[in-house]
Amino acid sequence: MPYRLLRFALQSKYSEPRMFRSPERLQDEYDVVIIGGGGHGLAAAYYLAHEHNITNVAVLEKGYLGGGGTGRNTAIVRSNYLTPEGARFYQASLELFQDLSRQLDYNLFYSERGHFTLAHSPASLRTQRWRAEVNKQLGIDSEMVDTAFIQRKIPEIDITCGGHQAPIYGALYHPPGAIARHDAVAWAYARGADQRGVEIHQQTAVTDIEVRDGKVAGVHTDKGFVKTRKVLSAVAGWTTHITDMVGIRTPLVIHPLQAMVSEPLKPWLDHIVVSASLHLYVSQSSRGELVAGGSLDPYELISSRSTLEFAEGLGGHMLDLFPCLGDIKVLRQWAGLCDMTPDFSPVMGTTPIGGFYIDAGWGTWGFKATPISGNTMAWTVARDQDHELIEVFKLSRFTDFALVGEKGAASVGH
Amino acid sequence: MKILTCPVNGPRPLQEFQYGGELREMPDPDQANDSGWADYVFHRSGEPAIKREWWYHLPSGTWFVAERDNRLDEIVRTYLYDANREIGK
Amino acid sequence: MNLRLPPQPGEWIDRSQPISFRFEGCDYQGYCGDLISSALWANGVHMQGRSFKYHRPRGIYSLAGHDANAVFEDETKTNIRGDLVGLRSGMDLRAVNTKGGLHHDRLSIVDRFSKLMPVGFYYKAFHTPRWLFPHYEKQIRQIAGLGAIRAGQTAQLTPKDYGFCQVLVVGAGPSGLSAALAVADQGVDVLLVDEHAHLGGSLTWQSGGDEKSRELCQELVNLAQAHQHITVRTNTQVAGCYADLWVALVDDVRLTKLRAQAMVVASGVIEQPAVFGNNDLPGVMLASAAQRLIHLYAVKPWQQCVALVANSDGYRAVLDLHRAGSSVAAVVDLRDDVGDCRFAAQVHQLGMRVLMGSMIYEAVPGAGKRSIRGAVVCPLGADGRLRENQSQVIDCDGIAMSVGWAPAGAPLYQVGGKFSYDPTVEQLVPREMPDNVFAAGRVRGVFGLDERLTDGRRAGLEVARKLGHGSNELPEKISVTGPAPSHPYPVFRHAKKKNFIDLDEDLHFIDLVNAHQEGFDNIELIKRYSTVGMGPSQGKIANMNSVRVLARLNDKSIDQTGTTTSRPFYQPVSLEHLAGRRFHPLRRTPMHRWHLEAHAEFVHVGSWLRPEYYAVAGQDRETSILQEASHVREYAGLMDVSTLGKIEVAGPDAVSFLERIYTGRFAKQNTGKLRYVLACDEMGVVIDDGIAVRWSDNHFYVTATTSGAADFYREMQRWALIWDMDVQLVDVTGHIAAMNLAGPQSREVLRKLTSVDVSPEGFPFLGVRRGEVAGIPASLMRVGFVGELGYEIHVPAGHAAHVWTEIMRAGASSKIRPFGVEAQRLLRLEKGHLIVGQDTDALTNPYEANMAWAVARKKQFFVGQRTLQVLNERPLTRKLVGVKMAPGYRGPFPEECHLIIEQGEMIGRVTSFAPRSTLGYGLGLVFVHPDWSEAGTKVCICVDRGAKIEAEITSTPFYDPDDLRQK
Amino acid sequence: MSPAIPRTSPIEHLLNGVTRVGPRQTEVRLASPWTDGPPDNAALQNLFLGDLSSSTTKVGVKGPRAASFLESQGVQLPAEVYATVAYGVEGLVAKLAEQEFILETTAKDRVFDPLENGLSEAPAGLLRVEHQEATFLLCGRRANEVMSQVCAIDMSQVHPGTLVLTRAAVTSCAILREPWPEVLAYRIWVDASLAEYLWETLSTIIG
Repeated sequence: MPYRLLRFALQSKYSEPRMFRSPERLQDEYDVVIIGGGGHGLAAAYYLAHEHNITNVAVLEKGYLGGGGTGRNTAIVRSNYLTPEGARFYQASLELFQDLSRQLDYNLFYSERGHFTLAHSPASLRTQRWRAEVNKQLGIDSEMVDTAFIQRKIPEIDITCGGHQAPIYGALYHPPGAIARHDAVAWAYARGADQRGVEIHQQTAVTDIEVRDGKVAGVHTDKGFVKTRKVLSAVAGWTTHITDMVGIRTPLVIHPLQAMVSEPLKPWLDHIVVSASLHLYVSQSSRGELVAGGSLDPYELISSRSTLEFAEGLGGHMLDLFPCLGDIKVLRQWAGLCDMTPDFSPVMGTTPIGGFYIDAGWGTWGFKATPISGNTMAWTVARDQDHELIEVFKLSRFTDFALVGEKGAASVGH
Repeated sequence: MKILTCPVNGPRPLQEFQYGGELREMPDPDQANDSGWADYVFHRSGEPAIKREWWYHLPSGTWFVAERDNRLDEIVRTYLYDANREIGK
Repeated sequence: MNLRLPPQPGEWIDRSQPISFRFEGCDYQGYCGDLISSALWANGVHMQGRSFKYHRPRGIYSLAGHDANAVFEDETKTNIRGDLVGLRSGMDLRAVNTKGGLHHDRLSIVDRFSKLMPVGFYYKAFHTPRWLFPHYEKQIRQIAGLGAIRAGQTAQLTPKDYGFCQVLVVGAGPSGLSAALAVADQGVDVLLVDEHAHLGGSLTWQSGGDEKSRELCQELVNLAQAHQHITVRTNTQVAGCYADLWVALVDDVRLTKLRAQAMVVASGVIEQPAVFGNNDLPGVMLASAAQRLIHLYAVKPWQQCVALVANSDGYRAVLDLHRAGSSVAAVVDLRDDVGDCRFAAQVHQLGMRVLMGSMIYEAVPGAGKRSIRGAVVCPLGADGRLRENQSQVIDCDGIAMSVGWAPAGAPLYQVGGKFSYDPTVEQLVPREMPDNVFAAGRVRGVFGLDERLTDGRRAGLEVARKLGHGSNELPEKISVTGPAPSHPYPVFRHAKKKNFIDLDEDLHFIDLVNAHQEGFDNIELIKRYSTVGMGPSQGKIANMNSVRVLARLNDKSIDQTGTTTSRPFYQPVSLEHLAGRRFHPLRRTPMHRWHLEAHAEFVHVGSWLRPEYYAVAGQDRETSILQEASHVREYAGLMDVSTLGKIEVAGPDAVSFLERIYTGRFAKQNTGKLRYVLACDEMGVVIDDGIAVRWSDNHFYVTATTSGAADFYREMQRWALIWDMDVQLVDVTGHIAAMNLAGPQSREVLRKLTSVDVSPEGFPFLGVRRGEVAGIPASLMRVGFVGELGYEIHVPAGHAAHVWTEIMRAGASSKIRPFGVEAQRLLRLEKGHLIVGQDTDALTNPYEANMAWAVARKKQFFVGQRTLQVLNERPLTRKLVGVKMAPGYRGPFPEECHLIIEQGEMIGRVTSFAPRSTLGYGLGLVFVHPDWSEAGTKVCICVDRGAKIEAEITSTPFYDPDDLRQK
Repeated sequence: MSPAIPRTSPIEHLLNGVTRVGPRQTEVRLASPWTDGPPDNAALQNLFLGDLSSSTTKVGVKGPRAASFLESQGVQLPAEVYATVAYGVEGLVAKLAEQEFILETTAKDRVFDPLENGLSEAPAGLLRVEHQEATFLLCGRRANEVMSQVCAIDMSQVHPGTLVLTRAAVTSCAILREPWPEVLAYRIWVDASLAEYLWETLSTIIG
């Protein structure tokens, strides 16, 4: 029994302090204004203060902390990407994650489960091997495994997928693949930032951004105007609202991504299972719920409504893969927003507008990048220069016809 | 499931359709400079608005245009594409 | 102990059908119509489960489908809800989530150490040292979770259907019934849905001995069931409401996807508990639960109870209890004044002890907290605080709580309705709704029976008018008066004992206070941090109190505090129901049967099934494939290529259309000839290829790749519209079957079956002809994909099997054999032909693919041209070239997607590779950096287990470089 | 010239019974042979699935000159898109689009021959379209119960004689509610490559 818990028993009054204050009003001026109180924005705030000693920072959140993608994703962390640029970036993120609970002194329930990406065709088998080979070259733990291996690790899986469709040929296996308690990541970064002097303003919406001769001059909010020369937009699914304010064109289109969760169950699935062709990814949370997601909604929409088709489709695909789950009940479904890019890679760094930095294009891979995007964006904002890890993700790559080939031969999200 | 009204086949559940992205005006390839062309190829107007979008009715193979609010998911109207009319819109 | 009462009027159990079942190893008796929980209670089993976190004994609480602690499992199913699932004969149930059984649950000790586990404690421990966490997590996972998944079960294929109705009425209580009747009387068709087995809603259990209401109920039910415009569905929950009134109805066997034109929500209210010490123990339950036990299941809730009330419903419950023989030791009323309440008056007449302005401070637990033996009652001071020093203990084995209600508003929330707090009823009521959705009855704060009937009728007429039926003048919306049915704050702090807000998640009052203290001070944050409302009942009996508590903590109004949204599903829905009968469309070619009989091994390509190769007994896959290929080289082979996309392109603009679609030119293509075609998208990425046949000036016939065909045809259609071209496009992929007859002998085989002149002069390479083959009108094309003399034969699908069989028969003397996809892939590889999607990826342009020759230089426009102009000015970063292994090479071969490494740099990737070819050596295609693309260059491929092997870059084709054989 | 060899149904291997519906001549082929003779009216009235693929034949005509050509051949044409008119022996002509028509008739009927001749020259503005869809017949008073399990639109509300292009069991189909007085019947056209899938699906639903 950890001492920390005994402490609770010994103390007469509950002594835990606020994890983050809620300042009465906005100051007139900040060195940096971060739009978006999700994982990315809060992480950037934390690293600005912690690594660059920039503490006169305001995080503006129109809703509540971690209420966007941070609280709606299925909490998967992995680094088995296809391109060297992508793989390096996410590997750096994964390494930060591995030590994050300690660094922020907050248990993020970062749990390494092992990540399977199932291949249902020779073509997909090739793509997975491509990823495995690139990963190995970069020292990332990734390998191709055969169906026997999959069956051994996940006894309940039906390799034939019910027999009416392509069976499982093999999989890309990524042992460090992990899940974490997504909300906690936002709270822990918020606490860390708050302790270092960052101001976090919830229920504060940005209404416009003041740009004078190509440079950021300030931010209009529903609580008044604040002067600042540096603005970081870290709002993922709401990015097009913000870029519209500063008149930047982007390739971003917003699609909802839905997920659902089962009733709590005893431990049954230790691994993370992803099947692109079955539009399914599933893992079991520490609470015992099966958390499952699917593919993007088929059309652009800036709304997190649920659809029955999604639940039906995912239900069917779950049973294709796990016939024993017939009477397992779904508790709740929900949706989040994904700002998709044509090359399945983020849009990060400096922009044509001085002092306006963008952290977007997070599609279905935003959560796993939380630490590294916060870290590199803080570096970039502090120095007004793109961090080397994210140079390839510049917005200008699209006008330069220099896309990142993350989409590969077959697109695999999550 | 949402209902979308195909100008030819009438109101049908969304399952019968495929989304085709926003209508985009192609610049004259000979006139456009490289970045102008890149803007056409890659950039989209993803901001919240009523968009003109391509939709395809799968059973009948019908392309048509839907004006849709991409935030409320409300379809304002649908009509068949007419090259002459769309130009300059 | 048998608590079954003598027959009650309108009871739901069928005494003629007794049912025996087991629970925790003991045998019990119940009746058909019982819920599991009601049957257990009737047998004196009050402890029915253990709580999620503290493993405290729990019993019946709501008996309305919100009891997440009376949860069971048997050999085949898990997480069976005692107050949702009907009793079935032979059930052998156990409580979930215990160690050592319900009675000797070793984990019940956790309750003692609860102080070690304040809200969110797990965020503050177990993470250091890092290496220990996996150990802790394992323990935590074992303890968490309810039921266990039953391995080896196989999901049933349940039917799933679509439904259509004009008006959906949700809830068959008085307001729902009168709404349904009002609509139906206007000649509008109504679907009346209720989650229970019988119609009548609260009238079936909330009588207070008022026989008139019961008669009225029966009357309404009879009318509804007899009405020609009303269809009734019982035992059916409205699981979710989606866009355009697309509604998920779920019953025991199926999911119905209902399209309604309009909806009346008369879903009523869910009773909410009071918060006091030990308010979770078996014996403490909502008054409505006790009334349900009495009236629906004829079960006596307790011997002697105390009723905690704050509304007239409470007094009605007291009357019900009294009649059922549960003596009521005291009525404890939170209020100082009962207002004008006839039930209260009757209670007074019965001379019962009523303590006004008082509250229950705590329930006194019996042995092991498995029951209660008393209630500690304190008066409330003027400040609304408990006067603990004036407390008294009243003996009882049960406490009935009737302190307020919350709307069962899920359908309204899900269609985008907005609720706000109405202080006159102390309840959230709908304020805004879509214009085809209406609410009636208690869900909108209308409680009086007569008022509910009028309100239902009003809603019915409104919806009828909405659909263009009935009159324009409508009855007034009911405005509510009188004492509020709900108490504004039935929550009281207890110094020592746990006083629960959320029984699912084992959260007590102090947990919310502490979470708030830590900064989780808005409803969404406190929900996520404390997990209030996240449990199996989705907070249906927890959320309202947590909002009231948070509002107090923040000194804000309920509306300022807000409620969390109500997402589907209303009750958990099984994956079986959601999946239903799964549809897996598979496309088969007309020759499918033939392939089957020829022992073909099939591979899924898109939605198609294609023969990968034809298995030969006692011979491995690779050998069979190589043999099929060699056979094509030496004799003749026949391949089913029906899955190729086939598109007719006709009209005055046909030529200019194709010139814009493809990278090549067509103006000068002669009729009766075919050409290779390559298509790019606007990013300049290679997306498809095939051949284009020119039948006449204005009529072409093009093929597309198997998996790309559908998308490509769609894009063609769209471009035709955008370019406003006079061209007719028809996708005939499924209508025309095709086969590839290839090999040196193919001409001889074909000659036997057609009158078409197949001589080299009469039918040269790349020529096309029309004529009959085996008596069937066919299109013949001289192609060379596999690098041999070859004919593609296209015939109507309905006759393809005949033609195929005839060709095989005619070819017998030429040793013809069928060949599959794999052999073709090898043959084309030997010719250096790429496969779009394998040798190209999502960003490959024609220059990289070494296909510059296919891109016409001087051309007005084609899709992707402008982008290619940009890309063409940039240095190539990779090039697709051939690679081969030294003849006689022994050792590991590269596999497709192995990388080429030079000085630790990734300079290339194998896209196709065949270890065994008809040429006797391993060969393939690779993407490699241009500096290494010269023929003769030696490159190093990193194969499995890190081994590095040497291969040589080479020009293609490997086989028959001068293309003599296919000519 | 339509070939002399009869067309093979894409589900040939699943068929082994034959019947006729009401007074009609066209053979309806069935998956199960009827033990005591062909199904009596009662059986037909209730519910069954039949195949017309090999007993019918189709041809399509598309292009600006499609209508005038067909009329010149004495074919009476429906006015509205998706409307149908009777044609040949128990056959029909349906208008698929402003410039596109499809004709279906019994295989024995030679009425296509003159058309085919006219089309084989393939004059400008006139395109012969190959049509090899399977033709199924879902028949009986319980037909709508089956429809409601595969079709997301309310087929019971569709006007007889009007073609509906929709999805059944997630595959694209053209469905025609037969204008027959004595029995509820749907004619279903589905791509030949999907015929076996749809037949199996409908069969399992019918049970």
